[in-house]
This record gives sequence, structure tokens and C-alpha cells, in this order.
Amino acid sequence: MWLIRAFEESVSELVGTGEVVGLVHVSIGQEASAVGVCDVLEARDRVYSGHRAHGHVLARGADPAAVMAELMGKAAGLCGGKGGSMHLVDVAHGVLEATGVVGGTIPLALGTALALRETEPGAVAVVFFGDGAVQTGYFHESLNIAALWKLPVLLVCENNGYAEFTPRSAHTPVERVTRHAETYGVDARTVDGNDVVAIREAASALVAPLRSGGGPALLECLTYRMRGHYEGDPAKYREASEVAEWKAKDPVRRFASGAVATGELSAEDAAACEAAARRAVAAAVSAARSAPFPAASALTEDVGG
Amino acid sequence: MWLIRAFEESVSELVGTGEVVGLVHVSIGQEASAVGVCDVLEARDRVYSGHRAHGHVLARGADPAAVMAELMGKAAGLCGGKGGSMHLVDVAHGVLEATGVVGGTIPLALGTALALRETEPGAVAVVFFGDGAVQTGYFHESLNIAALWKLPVLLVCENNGYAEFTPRSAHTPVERVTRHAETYGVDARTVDGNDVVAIREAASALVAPLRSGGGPALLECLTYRMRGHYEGDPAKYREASEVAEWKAKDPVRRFASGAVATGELSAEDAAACEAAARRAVAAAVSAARSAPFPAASALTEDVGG
Amino acid sequence: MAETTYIGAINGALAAELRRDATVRILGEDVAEGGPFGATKDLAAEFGDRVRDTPISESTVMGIATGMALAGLRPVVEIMFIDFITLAFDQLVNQAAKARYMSGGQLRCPLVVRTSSGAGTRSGAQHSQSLEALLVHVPGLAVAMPATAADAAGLLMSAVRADDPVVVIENKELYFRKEPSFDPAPVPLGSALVRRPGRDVTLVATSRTVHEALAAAEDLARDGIEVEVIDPRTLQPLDLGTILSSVRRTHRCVVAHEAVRRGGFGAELASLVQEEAFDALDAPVVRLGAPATPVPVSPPLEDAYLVRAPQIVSAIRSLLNGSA
Amino acid sequence: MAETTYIGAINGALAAELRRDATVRILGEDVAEGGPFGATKDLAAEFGDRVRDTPISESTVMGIATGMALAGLRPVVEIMFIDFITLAFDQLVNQAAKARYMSGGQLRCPLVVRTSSGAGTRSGAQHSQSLEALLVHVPGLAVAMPATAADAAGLLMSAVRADDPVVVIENKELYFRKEPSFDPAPVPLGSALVRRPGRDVTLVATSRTVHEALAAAEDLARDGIEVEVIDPRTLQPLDLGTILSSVRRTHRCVVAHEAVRRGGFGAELASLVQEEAFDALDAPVVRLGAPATPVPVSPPLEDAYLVRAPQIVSAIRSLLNGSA
Ligand SMILES: Cc1ncc(C[n+]2csc(CCOP(=O)(O)OP(=O)(O)O)c2C)c(N)n1
Ligand SMILES: Cc1ncc(C[n+]2csc(CCOP(=O)(O)OP(=O)(O)O)c2C)c(N)n1
Ligand SMILES: [Mg+2]
Ligand SMILES: [Mg+2]
Repeated sequence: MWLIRAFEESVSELVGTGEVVGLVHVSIGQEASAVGVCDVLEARDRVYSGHRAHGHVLARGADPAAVMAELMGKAAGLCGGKGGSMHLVDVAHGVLEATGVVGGTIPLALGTALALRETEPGAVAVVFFGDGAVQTGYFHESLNIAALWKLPVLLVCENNGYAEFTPRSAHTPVERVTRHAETYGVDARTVDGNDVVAIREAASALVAPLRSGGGPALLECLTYRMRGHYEGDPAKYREASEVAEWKAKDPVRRFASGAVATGELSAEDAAACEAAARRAVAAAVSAARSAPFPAASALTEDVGG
Repeated sequence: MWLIRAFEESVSELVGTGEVVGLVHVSIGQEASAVGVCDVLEARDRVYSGHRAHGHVLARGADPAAVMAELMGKAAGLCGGKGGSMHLVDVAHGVLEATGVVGGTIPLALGTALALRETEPGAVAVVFFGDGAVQTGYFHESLNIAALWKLPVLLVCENNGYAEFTPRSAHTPVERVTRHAETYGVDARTVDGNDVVAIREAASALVAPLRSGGGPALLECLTYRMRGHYEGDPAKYREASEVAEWKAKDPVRRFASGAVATGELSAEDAAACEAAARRAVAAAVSAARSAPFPAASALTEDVGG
Repeated sequence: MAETTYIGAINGALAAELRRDATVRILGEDVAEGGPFGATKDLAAEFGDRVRDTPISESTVMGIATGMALAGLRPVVEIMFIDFITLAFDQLVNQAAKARYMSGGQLRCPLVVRTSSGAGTRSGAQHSQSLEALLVHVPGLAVAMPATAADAAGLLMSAVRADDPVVVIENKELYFRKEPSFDPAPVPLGSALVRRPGRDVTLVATSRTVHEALAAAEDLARDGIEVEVIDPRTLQPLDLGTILSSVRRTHRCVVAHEAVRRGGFGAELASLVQEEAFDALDAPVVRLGAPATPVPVSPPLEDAYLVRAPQIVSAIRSLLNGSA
Repeated sequence: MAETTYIGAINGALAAELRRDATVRILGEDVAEGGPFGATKDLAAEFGDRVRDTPISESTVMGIATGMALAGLRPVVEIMFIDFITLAFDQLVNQAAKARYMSGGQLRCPLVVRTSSGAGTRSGAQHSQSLEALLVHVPGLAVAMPATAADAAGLLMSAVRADDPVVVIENKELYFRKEPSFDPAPVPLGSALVRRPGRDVTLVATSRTVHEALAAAEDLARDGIEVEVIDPRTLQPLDLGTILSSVRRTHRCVVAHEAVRRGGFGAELASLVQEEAFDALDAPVVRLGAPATPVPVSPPLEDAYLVRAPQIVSAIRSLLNGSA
């Protein structure tokens, strides 16, 4: 988690300097779902994400330098610099797509789950999306088909209570996303999205049946983004008290201090973790920084049709 | 109801002779929902329908000769012959659109309901659609928004158990359409779709709150189409026994014989009703038949842009 | 002589590809029952749930097919009428067409979309459109428009074997047209066919309009006017070479299609021809297509809407008179 | 001198139309908060729930707006990025654009769609497209592409007052461009503007590319090459007359836009020009547009992707050298 946190804090700074380009959405405050879910996944599993994807890709094991290079549009980036922040793909680590279209990867995950069931039984597909995506037709059409075809897909909703500048209550009268799963008889849980241990446990319980022919499942993580919707968003639409309240539940610090409290980790080791993460990110930044931009020929490469 | 039945039996014959053109879907066996629902509507209400729309338009009071002329592509048709069977519009009778796109008019009805609430409070919008439309994103996105904005719209699902050649069980694991309404706290009822009296009653109960600021509501009518999906469909995908079973529940004969049994109608009056309907349809057919096709200039009239 | 239909050829090609390659899948509404035109007839019986009925959820189904393709299967998804590809446009345009590029080449998307197009059946404005031009404008998509049974089979076979998305646009009026039987063989994407040689004018036509073009050419031949009819077969990739070398001989070019003329494929073709062969042209490239209206149901209106042979004949006559 | 921005002009025009006509409504994602670019800033405070936030349900929201329009309101719906109009394409193409025609004139659909378009912001392939050509091909839709703040306001005002659907495509790179303040006034749909007169070549450009065209013209003027820059302002209806009379004077035509060249609006324009003014042309109509690729994020690639002034300059130089 420290890696993701340190990475995104660095991204945020580099947006400021203009080195990281484009429309950038960080997941600071929401790291627990990426880490908790990906921790129960295996190499053969496939992951999809949305516009807030850095954490998911890093949690799958992507090289931070390649992710950073991608955000800078460098040739050494995951996607050769052509995809950018919202479209991270790392096939080697089983990340098949991230999308800038809200809800757009949910159907893709279903298709991949169908393919996996037939070609790599036991493997699962996972898709991360926000609470805003729950009001898209994709979510509902997909939930129905996933349930109908019993697909080995885990739908992970990172419910941070907002879609851009608008609170969830202005988007739907349905409070819990899991309510929709019930309609289809789909296994679902709502968890504290800032508690990585709880997430890990729930994900593990939901994924196990998927590996043995059951499915689908839905995991709703109640969380909060500690920064604006995108880097640059002044986020005037929410109360300072709300932000402060959630800051106290910071999932990264909470996990670290929890582990220290129970004695699983010494305070020194915890600090060392953070320091190592920050060093790794610093190294990634300098590697990405010194990497070249793609050659002009890349512009027209890798197009079908 | 006899009018609709006689009209569509005639349509079916005229498809055979080639006088009625295009892709034609009749609602024989499903007339009760059109009649039962429209009976509780007022002139100020607006109705939308789908590809199986003849009954809805007639139940709203459209001139059978104008509907028949439309199905023949004549200038005297409701839409000047340009719309055809799947796209009947009769603004004078409050039918704003019917669509060949499954589920496509559900959002339109919401928009009209919103407009009515602001410009003609007390009026309602109604949309008829099939059970196949329940698996479209439109249905779910619309149910959410209608509930969120408390729109005065009645969603009427004519659940005939099939979408084209495929039974509902192959399209969704959710048996009752009303189940979706529950998710959103939307008022809903499932009724015997071949019982016009029950439909009338349920529609009346659901519409009343819509007129006084409540909404939305959903009415599910369980019914069956006695003919194939479209005129020409051999309908090999269903058992003869199933068809026979439903034939016994024919909503038109059932209503007539029920009324005779309770003494509300004499047997002679019941027969006279049928005969009058058949005469009216015969007159409509001959009027439509002798009507001219549109002038060539109509081709490019009434296009925006 | 044994005969086959366009739809029969499609059905046969699907069966052959399913047999040849275990990664091929079919999905769409009512496909297990054979579909409304019979394209997938009997396939479910032989291939089980490799042929899969879907709910009426076009947008998600297109995404599912894309997600299957990204994971190594070769899905062939049916959009019953091209009018409904509008529902699936986001997945097609924003995901399938871009996946390879956005991933820097990590992904391939061997997706095939089969769909029916075209008017003439009185089916109205929402079941009759010709929307190929929308697809040609989208980088990353190949677009095939077979005019014959042999091409319907052959282009579909190539589409299934391609590693990038291909949309195969079939024509409803051609479905039950008979042709002598043939041995189905893949037809490469990007290879035009000179369907009739001629020296006086180059007539490029697509899909159903190819047959109108051939009828028009036949008619004009009686007056000694020799029309060269070229069927591009795929609009993207486009075999421009075959068309240009014809125009350089005939010095005149007409392009005819069923779609709306404004912004149609004819616009792209006319532009390319005048760019590449301006000096060879004795007259402007003429575009024939539908007027800018939705498709009307009324028989005389729909008949007037469609480009048929007589309209092509008179356009070519005035072209030759005007500039001869 | 007082200044205004393109986005400020849009905001002002929306406020003015809301004030003028009680049937005007605004809906879209985050519009009550002002939207990501500020187009609807402060409107909710003044107009209450006439400015309505919607969930992320583009396809249904487009239908809702259409259903409002059919019932007599004048909705202005925002699709945040034109890339997402693909989600709403069915409603726009199959319902809104066709309602009047299919109903035989019983219905009118005074719908306005506002959306942002264009690359240059490193936002990637799904937030940067220019998709106007898809809309121009659909009968029943008007398509406006303002290049200046005055036109952004004026075309929007006309769109709100029109009785048929209009899509107003704004450009993200122009949003914060400053212009001297002006009194907003409706700009009629279908009236092109000669933004710079010239005798040597007619340069038709749209939206952001108008400014590249003007910069190119400025540059070429230093060498005595006088470029006439025409901004059609609406692609449909198209003021072809203004363009043709220019071409008949200059004998050369270049069309430049940001969208992909293949199947882009330039194809329609080049075809029309060569059809209507073939004999006046000394050289083929030249089309400048993006290559047939998705929009890359990487700065040097995106810079190469876009048509900028230097590319226009060199295209015009070769055009004049080649055929002079
Ligand atoms: C289809 C679509 N509509 C609109 C947008 C613009 N947009 C980007 S993020 C966002 C809100 C998403 O909210 P949510 O799904 O809750 O994710 P979060 O940003 O909260 O993580 C919107 C509306 C988009 N990217 N895609
Ligand atoms: C979006 C869309 N997809 C597919 C079709 C083809 N189609 C026409 S009717 C139909 C089945 C509709 O089933 P249902 O909604 O239950 O209505 P019913 O025909 O049973 O009255 C289908 C798939 C269509 N018209 N629209
Ligand atoms: Mg959110
Ligand atoms: Mg049904």
C-alpha cells in the first residue's frame, strides 16, 4: 500500500510540474481495495479497471517505472506512452484494460471470464469500478448476464460516495450497491473499504467459489478519495469536516499502525516499509524521467483495420 | 378489445396478401393490457409503445382506418405512410412514439413525464414494452432515474414469456419483472395479463398516486402471444400444448363470456360488439385500400438538420 | 446445377470456421434458434454452447465479445440489424477498435461483428439503415460488405481469421438470392474485384448496389457504353489501386451505394479518386446514394429512396453526354 | 478592453436562453456543480431544478432529453466528452433524429446536445476524439462547430431556438481562449464566415483548426500568398454557396480539420467542391486531417497527430507549386 500511496503522491506532484500529462485521477485514500483484492489473485487471473487505475496495476505487480513512464508518455511506458493514466494495460501482470469510459470494462471482464472458464478453468476475472458506474446500463446488463451464465467474475465496486462532484444520493435512491446483486441472487458483500484486512478476507471468500464453477460475485468497498476527482479539482463540493473524518481512517496508516499495535510489525519495520516504497518510487521517477519519448513512427503503429 | 382483435386478424391476412407491408408484430392474445391500462388514462396523458403497438394505439382511440392506412404505407396513414407498423404515432390521441428498438421508448417516457410534471401537473406518461426489454440498459437506467426523480411515469411490461424465439429463462434468472421495482422502492404489481378487469384495477391503483405527485410505478402483465413473433414466424420454438393452454385463456373471449356470465352483458350484445368491431375494421380496410400512396415529394419532407 | 444462397453461404462459413478453430464462438440474440434470417441455423445442435443466445443487451454483449477476444477467443457476435450497432457503439469504437493501439500493441482483438443492413423490405427507419460510413471513419476497424454468396462466405472466413476487429455488413435483400454453388474459400480483406470490365466509365458499387450496377452496365452496353464495375468488397482496408488504375483508363468515375449520400463512403472514395487521379479525370466523380432522410416505409417512397439500376443508367448517360 | 472566454460565452448564452424562454432546461452529469469546464457554472443557483444533474447513464439521459423535447420543452443536454456520444447514439440517431420524419411531421424535437471535442490535452484515445462526421451522415441532425466565443454563444442560442435536434460540438482547447467581449446574438445555422479574404487558395477549416488556418494564412501572406479562410460554422446545414464562390475565384481548395481524415467531413466537402466546381479547380481538393489512428497520449505523438499551422502551410505551398 505504501508503494501505491508514495507513487500517487509523486504523481500528484509531477502533474503540478507538467511531467505527468493528461487527465489524472489518483486513488489516495482508496488503496486498500486494490491491495486487498489483488492479494488473493493468482498470476492466471485477469484484471480490468477504470479511470482510477494506478493502484490496481501496481497491486498486480506492474513495474512502477513503467507505470510512471506511461503517465509521462514515454516509450518505456507500459503502453509505449500511447495509453496514458486512464488506459493502463499490463498483460504480463494480467491487467487487460483500464478505461476512461465509466462502466466500460465491466462487460469486458464478463467476456474474459467466459473465455477463462473455457480455456483456463479455475482462473477468474476481476473488474474494479466506482459507484458512479452502478448507474450505467453496463452494470445492470452485465450483472444479469454474469448471473445467468454463472461467470467466474468478481465485480469490485469502490464506493467512494461521489461521482465527480456529485454525491451518490443525487445519482440513485439505492444506498447499497450489493442490493442489486441480491436481485439476481448474486453473492455479495459490503465491507469497510479502508480496511485492507477485511477486504482481503471478503475477497478471498467471494473468489473461492468462482474458482470451482460458481459465480459471479460482487464486493462493495465503502471508501473515500482523499483528494479531488482529478488532479486540479479544487473539490469545493464537499465539507472540510467530511474530508477530515475520512482522513482519520486513512487505510495505509491504519493498516500500518494496526500491525504495529498487534505486534505483527515493529514500528521500525513499518517505517522501513514506507521508506522503501518512497525510494522505489523515487527510482521509478528518475528512470521514467530520463527515458525517451517514443519515435515518431509509433504514431501509426498498432492500428487494425 | 374486439376492435383490436378484429383489426389484427385482418392485418395478419393483409400481410399474407402483401397489402400490409413490412415487419409486422401483432398482439393477438395480449389485448387486455392495452385496453385495461388505456381505459384509466385521460386525454392529457401521453403513451409510448414498442414494436407491438397496434393495440395500444387503437386503445387510445386512434382511427382504425388511419392505422390501417399507415400499415399499408398510404398518405392517409397516421404518419403519412412513412412510419409503418413499428413506428405508430398519433399525437392527437396522445401516442407520442412507438419504436422498433427494444426498450428505446422507456427513456422517452421518462422525459415526457418530467415535462408533464412541470407543464401539465396531474398528467402521466405511460410506456408499454415487452419482457425482452427488461434486460436492456434502458430499463435499468430508467428505473433508477424515474425513482430518483419521482417521475409520474407508469412502466407497463407485457411479459409474454418470450423475446423473439427465446424464452425468458434464457435471458435472465429473475422471474418477476416487479423484482427490479422493489430494488428502487418503486410501486409495482404483477397481474394476470389476460384479465382486463384485473389490469384495469391495478392500473388505476398505480396511476392515482402518479397524478398527485408520486411516482413512478410498474405494472407487469403476465400474458402470451397467440401467434408467432412476427407475421410469418412459424414459431417452432414452442410446444403446441403451451399454445393450447393459453388459447383457453384468450383475454377477449374471456372478458366477453365473463360479462355474459355475470349478466352485465347479454349474449346478443356481446355478439353485436364483435360484429360491430368486425364491421368497423372492414370499413377501415376498404378506406385504407382505396387511399392513395403519398406524393413523391413526401420523401424529403419533414427532415430536420 | 446446385445452388446456394447468400445466407446459406454465411451459415456454411460459420460452421466451417467453428469446425476449423476451437477458439471460434458465436453469440447474439436468438442465434441458438438460427436467428431471424437463418444465419446460425443448426449450429447450436452441432457446437453446443459455443453458440450462445444473449439477452437484448447489445452494448454489453459487444463488450463481452471484446473481452472474449482480448482473452484469446475468436467471437463472432451478431447485431441483428445494423441500426442497433448504435447501441453497441461505445464498446466497438472506444474499446474494441482502440485496444491494440492504446495498449501499445500488447493486446489484439480478433473480434468479428456480423450484422444485416439495407432497405427495400418496408421495415422502416429503424431496421433499414446503411451505416458503414460511420465505421469506416473509426481507426482500428475493418469493414466488409459482401455482394455475393461467395464473398459473404469468403470475407467472413477472413474476418474470423483476422487478429483485429472486422465488421461484416450483410445485406437483407441479398440473403435469399441464389447463386451457383461454390467451394468456400477465404477472400482477403482489401482486395477489390472488377465484376465487369469496361472502358468508358469506372463504376464503384458496394453490397446490393453491385447488382444494380451490373444491371445498369448491361443496359448501357446495349448502347455501346462499356462500364467497368468494381466491387471493393471491403471498404477498409480499401483496394484503391484497382480503382485508380481503372479510372486512369476510363477517365470517369461514378460511385454508387445504398447509404445516405451525405457523408457516405462515396464521399471518401470521390475524394481519394480526385486526389490521386485528378489529371486523369475528364469530369467530376459522381456520387449516387440515398437522399438525406430516414428510410420511409411507404412502398413508392422507399422505392424512390433506393439507388436502383435506372438511376445509375441515367447518371452515367448524363456524365458521358456532359463531358464527352 | 473587457474580455470573455469561449466557455464563458457558452455559460452566458445558456443563462440568457434560460431567462428568455421558460421551456429551456439543462441536464447532464455534474451540471449543477458547473461541469468540469464551467459551462453551467452558477446556473443551478439561478434556475433551480431547470438545471438538473443526471446519473452516468448517457443513453437514457439522451432519451429523456428527447422525450422532454417531444413534449414541448427545450432541453440542452450535455455529453461531457463527445467520445461518450457513442453511448447515446441509439437515442440520437434512431429516435431524436427520426421522430419528426417517422411521425409524418406530427412531432418536432427541439433538442440541443452540447458536447466537448478534440485532442491536444493528453487525455487519451477515449477523451479526445472528433466525431462530427458520424453526425453529419445522420439525416435529421444539425451539427455546429463554433471556433470562437461569439460563435459558441451565437450558434448555441440558435440551436436552442431551433425546432429540430442540433448537436453543438465545442472544442476543449478553445475553452479558455480569450476574446474581446461582445454582445451575444444568435448566429444562424447554415451561414459560413469568411474569416480572412484571399485570392490564391480557399482554405476551409472547422473549430480549433480555424485558428491554425488563420495562423497559416498569416505566415503565407508574408510570402505574398493570399489565403481565403472560410469557417463553415455549421457542417449541417452547410453553406456551400460561400465556399463555392470562393473556390471559383481561387481555383484551389484545401479543407482542414482535426478529425481523422478517412471518412471525415473533409471527404464530404472535397466531394461537393469537385462536383460543383470541377471546371474551376486547377488542382485536386486537398484534405488535411488526422491519421487513421486513435489519439495517443504521448506528447510528441499527439503533437504529430494534430493538424497545426505548419502542416497547413506546407500543404498549401506544395499545392501552389505543384499546379501553378
Ligand atoms: C461514460 C462516461 N461518462 C462520463 C464520464 C466522465 N467521468 C469521469 S469519472 C466520472 C465519475 C465516476 O464516478 P465513479 O464511478 O464513482 O468513480 P470515482 O471517480 O468516484 O472513482 C465521470 C462522470 C466518463 N468518463 N465516462
Ligand atoms: C435493440 C433491439 N435489439 C434487437 C431487436 C430485434 N427484436 C425485435 S423484437 C425482439 C424481442 C422483443 O421481446 P419482448 O421485449 O419480450 O417483446 P415481445 O416481442 O415479446 O412483445 C427482438 C430481439 C430489436 N428490435 N431491438
Ligand atoms: Mg465514486
Ligand atoms: Mg416478450
